[in-house]
Amino acid sequence: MLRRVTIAAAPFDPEAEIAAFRKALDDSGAIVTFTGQVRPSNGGGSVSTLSLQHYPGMTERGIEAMLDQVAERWPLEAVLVIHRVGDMGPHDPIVLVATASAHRRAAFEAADFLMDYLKSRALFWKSETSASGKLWIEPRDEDYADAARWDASPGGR
Amino acid sequence: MLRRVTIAAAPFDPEAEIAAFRKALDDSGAIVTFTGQVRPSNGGGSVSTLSLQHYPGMTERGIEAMLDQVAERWPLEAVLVIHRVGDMGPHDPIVLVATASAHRRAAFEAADFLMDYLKSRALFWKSETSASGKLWIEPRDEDYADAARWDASPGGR
Amino acid sequence: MAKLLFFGRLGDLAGGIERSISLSEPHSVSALIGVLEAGDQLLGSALVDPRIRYALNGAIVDRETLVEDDDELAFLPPVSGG
Amino acid sequence: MAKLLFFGRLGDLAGGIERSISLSEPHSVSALIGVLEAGDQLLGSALVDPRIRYALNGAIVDRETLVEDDDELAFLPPVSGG
Repeated sequence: MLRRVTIAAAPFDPEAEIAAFRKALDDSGAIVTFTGQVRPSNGGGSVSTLSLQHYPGMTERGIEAMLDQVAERWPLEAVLVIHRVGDMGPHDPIVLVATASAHRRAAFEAADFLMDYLKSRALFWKSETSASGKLWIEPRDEDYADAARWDASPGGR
Repeated sequence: MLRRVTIAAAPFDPEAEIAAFRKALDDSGAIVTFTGQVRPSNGGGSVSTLSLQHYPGMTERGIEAMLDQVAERWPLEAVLVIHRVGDMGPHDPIVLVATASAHRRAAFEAADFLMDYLKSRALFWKSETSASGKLWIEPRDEDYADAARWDASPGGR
Repeated sequence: MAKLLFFGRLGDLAGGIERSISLSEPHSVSALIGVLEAGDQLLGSALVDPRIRYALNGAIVDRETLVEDDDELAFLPPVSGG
Repeated sequence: MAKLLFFGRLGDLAGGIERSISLSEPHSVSALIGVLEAGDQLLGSALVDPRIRYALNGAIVDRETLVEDDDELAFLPPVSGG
């Protein structure tokens, strides 16, 4: 399984990354991508800055270990993970996950699985700064529940 | 829900379409895309040409009706469906589905649902021409099973 | 003239996707298939395969539905997209 | 010197992400938190929150694990990415 993990301190272009990812494929018929971007308003007031922090080295090793699991569970030709750190504004891309496989089920499930991991288990810490100050964000209950879906069924859903 | 359905008789550029789709978004934090492309070899011999036929008018109405269901089931900001017809060669894009929502579960499920519909229920007919002749393709058992997942649970999975 | 459309492998059997047929009086889909079968038994038997669906002017119908001159009747074999 | 890392909101409490501490002898994580608590009660109580995990030189450890000089100990509050 081709794999690439990038922790990006600067903005990235999701579509350029997806194009390069797709171009490198040989026998895949199915490509799934997830792009997460900063929402202009997150519930209450408008967000001016979203900040992401990671633990250099340990964060990457955690993602790589998760990709080992992905490689065992799904027959993928390639997987890409790009995750921003640092300060971001509205509509800036935060995360890109891309998966490629012969048929679509594996690509969908693996992308879904990786996003659940990145949202609630990978070593990132997120804060929002708005007019009312700085707020550290924790995963929603739904994020924890989503991640737990995969624990019960080692063969996928 | 913003929606666009295109039956494309000529090649299209998935990443350019995804970029335009994403640029038009306002409050979405989650974008899921599925790109299907021609596999160089589909099981046995190498495929030289894949051909897709549709029923102009009725095919589009079927997809639009499916998008009505999608709009009722999931809180999406936008959805895009592009489906090729005509002759395609290896690695040519066949289909692109893109969905955007505030949070990722809706975007993942709606894209998954639409692909199941497009694979096994939308009015397209697919043939492969290789050295051994022309072969009309039918959905795999897995495609029918995938599509049936959604019938049992009106509220999503 | 009624327009007949043969999609997928049915087009190969019918020797083309489109065919016209003059109907002096309304025919049920079944009766119309009977007419086609008289001219081409292989095509006729393909058209009564239980997996074939029939669309009259863009709406799915059953075999008892009447087809009139100026109607468009499409024969839809199992689909496959994506 | 042992290096201490405070991630997320712990960095705000600690007044910075990184701090150094000289350990003349090995301390358990618990004992080290005790030392920090003596200097800053608010930080100390945040560090014993049951949801805080501890990573010693990049591996998750429990509170009984010994930290030596030259080690890197990170305090990891609940994560949130994506």
